[in-house]
Amino acid sequence: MFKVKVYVTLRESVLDPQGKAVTQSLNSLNYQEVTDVRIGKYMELMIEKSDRDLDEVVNEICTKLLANPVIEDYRYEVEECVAQ
Amino acid sequence: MFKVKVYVTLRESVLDPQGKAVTQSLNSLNYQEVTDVRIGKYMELMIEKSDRDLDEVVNEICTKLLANPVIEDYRYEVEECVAQ
Amino acid sequence: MKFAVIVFPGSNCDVDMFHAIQDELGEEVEYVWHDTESLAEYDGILLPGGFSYGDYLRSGAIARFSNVMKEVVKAAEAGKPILGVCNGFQILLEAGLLPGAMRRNESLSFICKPVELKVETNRTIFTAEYEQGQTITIPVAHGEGNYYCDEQTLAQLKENNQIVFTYQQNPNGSLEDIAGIINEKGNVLGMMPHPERAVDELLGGADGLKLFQSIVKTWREANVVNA
Amino acid sequence: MLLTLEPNPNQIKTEKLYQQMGLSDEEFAMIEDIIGRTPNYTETGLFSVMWSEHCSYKNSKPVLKKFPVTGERVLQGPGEGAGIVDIGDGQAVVFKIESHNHPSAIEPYQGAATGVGGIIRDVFSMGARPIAMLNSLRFGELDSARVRYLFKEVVAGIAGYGNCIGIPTVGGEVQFDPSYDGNPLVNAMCVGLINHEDIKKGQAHGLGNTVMYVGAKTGRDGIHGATFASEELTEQSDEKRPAVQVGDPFMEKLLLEACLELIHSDALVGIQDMGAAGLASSSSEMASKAGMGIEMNLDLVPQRETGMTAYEMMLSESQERMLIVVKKGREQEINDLFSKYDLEAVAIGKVTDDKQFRLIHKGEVVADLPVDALAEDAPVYHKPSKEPAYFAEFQATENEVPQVDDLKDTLLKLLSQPTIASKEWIYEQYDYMVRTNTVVSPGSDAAVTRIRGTRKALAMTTDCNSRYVYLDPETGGKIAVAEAARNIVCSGAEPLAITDNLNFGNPEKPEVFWQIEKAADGISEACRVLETPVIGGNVSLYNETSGTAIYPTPVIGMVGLVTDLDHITTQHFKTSGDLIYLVGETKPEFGGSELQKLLYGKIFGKAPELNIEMEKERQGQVLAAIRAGLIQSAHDLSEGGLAVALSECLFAGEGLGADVNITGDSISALFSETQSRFLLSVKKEHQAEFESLVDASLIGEVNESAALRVLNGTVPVLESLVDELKAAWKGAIPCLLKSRD
Ligand SMILES: Nc1ncnc2c1ncn2[C@@H]1O[C@H](COP(=O)(O)OP(=O)(O)O)[C@@H](O)[C@H]1O
Ligand SMILES: [Mg+2]
Repeated sequence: MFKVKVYVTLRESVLDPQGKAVTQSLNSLNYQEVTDVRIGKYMELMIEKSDRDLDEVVNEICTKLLANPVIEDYRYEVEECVAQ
Repeated sequence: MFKVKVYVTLRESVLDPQGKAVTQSLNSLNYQEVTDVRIGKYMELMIEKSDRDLDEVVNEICTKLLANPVIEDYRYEVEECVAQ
Repeated sequence: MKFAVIVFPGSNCDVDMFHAIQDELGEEVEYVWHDTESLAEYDGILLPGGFSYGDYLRSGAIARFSNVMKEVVKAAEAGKPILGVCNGFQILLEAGLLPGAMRRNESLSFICKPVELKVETNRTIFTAEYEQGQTITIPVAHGEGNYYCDEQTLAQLKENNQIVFTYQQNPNGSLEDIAGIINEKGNVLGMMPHPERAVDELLGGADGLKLFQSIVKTWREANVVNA
Repeated sequence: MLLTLEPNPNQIKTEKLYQQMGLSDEEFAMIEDIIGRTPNYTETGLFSVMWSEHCSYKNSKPVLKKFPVTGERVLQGPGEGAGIVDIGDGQAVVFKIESHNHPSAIEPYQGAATGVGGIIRDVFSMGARPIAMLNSLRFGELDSARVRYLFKEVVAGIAGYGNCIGIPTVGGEVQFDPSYDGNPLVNAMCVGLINHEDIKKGQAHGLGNTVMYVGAKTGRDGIHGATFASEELTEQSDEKRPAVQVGDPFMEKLLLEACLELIHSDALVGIQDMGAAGLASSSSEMASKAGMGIEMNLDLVPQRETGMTAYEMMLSESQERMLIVVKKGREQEINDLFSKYDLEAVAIGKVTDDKQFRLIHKGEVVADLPVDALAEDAPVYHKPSKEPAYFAEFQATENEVPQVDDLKDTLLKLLSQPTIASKEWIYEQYDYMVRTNTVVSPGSDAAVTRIRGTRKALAMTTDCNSRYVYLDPETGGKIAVAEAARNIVCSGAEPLAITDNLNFGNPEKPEVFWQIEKAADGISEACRVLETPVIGGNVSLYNETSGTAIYPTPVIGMVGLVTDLDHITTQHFKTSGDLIYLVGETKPEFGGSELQKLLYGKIFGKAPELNIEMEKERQGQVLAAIRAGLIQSAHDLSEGGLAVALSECLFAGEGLGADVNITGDSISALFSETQSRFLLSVKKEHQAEFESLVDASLIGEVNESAALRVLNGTVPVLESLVDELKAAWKGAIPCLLKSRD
């Protein structure tokens, strides 16, 4: 069993209205030291061992479903889980 | 300047409709090896050095604004950025 | 002319679309469930608004893989008129039938209200009945209608007159006030505003009706002998 | 891993563990008496939720008895998921209101969202198609960051759920007052449409019939939500975290469509949603109402988490679940129907004839109780009631007219009070148009939804001015009903019936209980006179923070019938030249008024008087004139009085203005909140006919001046451009929300 951690973030060039809103509220809450916030998604996938190559599967899943390549980038990390 | 990476995830026992929908969709797309998906938020905060203790600031920000402890957990990592 | 209203499990403007066609336009229309194997018997395909599969991840992201979308792609290739409204538009983008992507509204909240649109071109099968440059009022109702595409795509859209509707007062942050775009071939239109909600004066206006009338008229001219 | 070392019956008794579950010593003794032994852990849990205020109404039952609940058109009164009223042609309207106050105080988005989800299930579990939603909200003042957060998230939560499922949110109300600071109110109302033959009940009839479970899997969420909702909010409330659930509107949409298909199957015997106290209450109530027993095997319950105990499964308040009873042998058919929607119907038990409630888990009987003991035999308390000291004091005050110098400035200030200001910021987040039947959108007095294929329409509203109720609960209760009816009449409809949501403080305080009783008296009297029976409702008590109760807030949800689309009327002035009439005389009544609050920062004195017979007569006249086609616009006078009402009538028309004449004391004439008044506009050609039908005074004329000009006799007392008024009114809420964060 693998735990795959996927990070989906908006591309640099794409404006992040949510991040901007959070930055503003933090500043008005007196956290002026926060200069920028970018908000993305964090996903944990539990994937069973199969015949298919894990990286291939994860990349497919990410480009097909988890991220929209027009506006988003993704990266991931794999952890192998030991059966309990 | 610090880059603080915050991960906000739904507490274990809390229903994750988003994760459930993605799991189902992946299974029907023939990725049966994916047994579970949990979806949370990933945020990158740029924080300037200040008099306040960084951990204190980040914890405050997280509990006040970025996560609702009633249903969510958070954790974070700090990276120090070298000025360009 | 016979229309199909595609119904995904979370569609919720399917009924509105159906009644707009049947009661106000007076054409034949059927609901078509998302697992259908063929759209061959329909002359026009309508992808209604709603939350196709809950849309928690990204609007339209999951719907794009449904059975019916393979058929929609075929219909698009065959040149049939295809209209995606709101969630329908989002699905067309995710499916790659139209270029670009949707982001959350700039306000970060859902927005529902009538808005003024400019008809940027009436040289499409969807807008032939409008005047060029006409201002029409059609409601929007969405949380993710903030259209985005890269510069190159935008240049192409402009070059080919693919921008069909723009907002007079941008409600969502959409690039270049874009409210609706068409594919290069001219038979697939995606738009965030809901023309099917503007077909009856009782409900506040009927500016959307001409869009449907345009489709029927151009279809008749092309397909019915002695039209 | 939670090892389930549940306390044994003896420990529960000697260590008084039942107290932590909300049962009193006396109640525990009663239980022992009824079942003839000491209950085990699961059984104690079942009693604790079923006997909570939320499920049993043990404190409010004596009060609810006062309500008139019958009427010629009532097809279903209180007692089922929602009430039902006949609207002719074999059709009926189904509606109910419900609160989700405590969850919303802690997790506002999900609290509000799941409140919406719950009330929708109540309506479609009757077999009705939900056609509209409304809500009634109360918050503290928007100058607190916490309140702004609660307000924004609650609105987003209501929008998030309702928009996704595709039921238009067509109306509601919101009031801001410090008494709701730590305890916001979130009441949601759902209205549905049904054909008489499709009406379904939550009853488990027929020995041997199969009990099936459909919808989301059961998790540990919301365990003890029902008891939680029946306790005061304290500093420790955060500890009871799992009491907040996350909603899945997409799942609910699937359930909704599947259940509405299911009701046409003759295999269906009974259906009920799993709301408060989940599986425990739905299953025991269905069996008890049918005079039957029920047996369920909990191993078969679809579970989201591992290692759940019987106690946890029975008490879980996971959302989007339904319990259905189907004819034995027809299970496959039912399953096929649900599988079209990717749902699974799972047989988990059967109907028995021994009136026992029996649960089996891992091969053992874990509960075996008389089902009526759970569902019917909760104690009923007649709480002591005492008139609070403030009441006599307020009653003794003379009505006084507050003094202001600048009338225009006062009007501008009133228009920017968030309680009066435009609610566009809220309703623009709601999809109020989906299903394309909304004829009158939010922003007029009552919302109106047409019934496709007929000339009929339904008008609906929620109302309650809790300031009046606080000053004088009986009068305030009456006013709430009267105001709701006034709104319905103004839209061109005849009031049909109400649903009510009694939001009060801790009923164990005699002064609070007195408020509940008096408000119920007032509501009952108004409902009797106006012939709008109470067909259902909800009670939310213990709305207090740190010992202070909210203003008593009995929210009224009312539905009316428009018999012909041509009668639909809105509040806005339509054309230049129309005559403006005021129905009802004005007295200097400022107790609980917006002006009093503005000037003194608090409220005191007497609530405005209400003569309910006169109210009825005037409503009758106004409706008759509307039906005769004589009315261009109709608006009721409420918060802020005539000046605010006049301004609101002008806000929709481009360039319209009005010249108006008042008499007597200008401040009273413009700002008093005397009840039973209407502002109507009438075409000149209808003047004579109108005046023969309605007792009204001609006070002015609509014109194209784009200004509101008021003369007292010959003296100009107020003049303002409509745009200036509108800017204050429209900008207030967005401005309050933006300025500080
Ligand atoms: N304030 C009230 N006025 C009239 N009827 C009420 C009131 N409160 C509750 N009821 C009725 O009592 C019954 C049980 O209500 P409730 O417990 O809210 O339903 P549910 O079990 O679906 O949550 C319903 O029929 C409801 O209409
Ligand atoms: Mg309920």
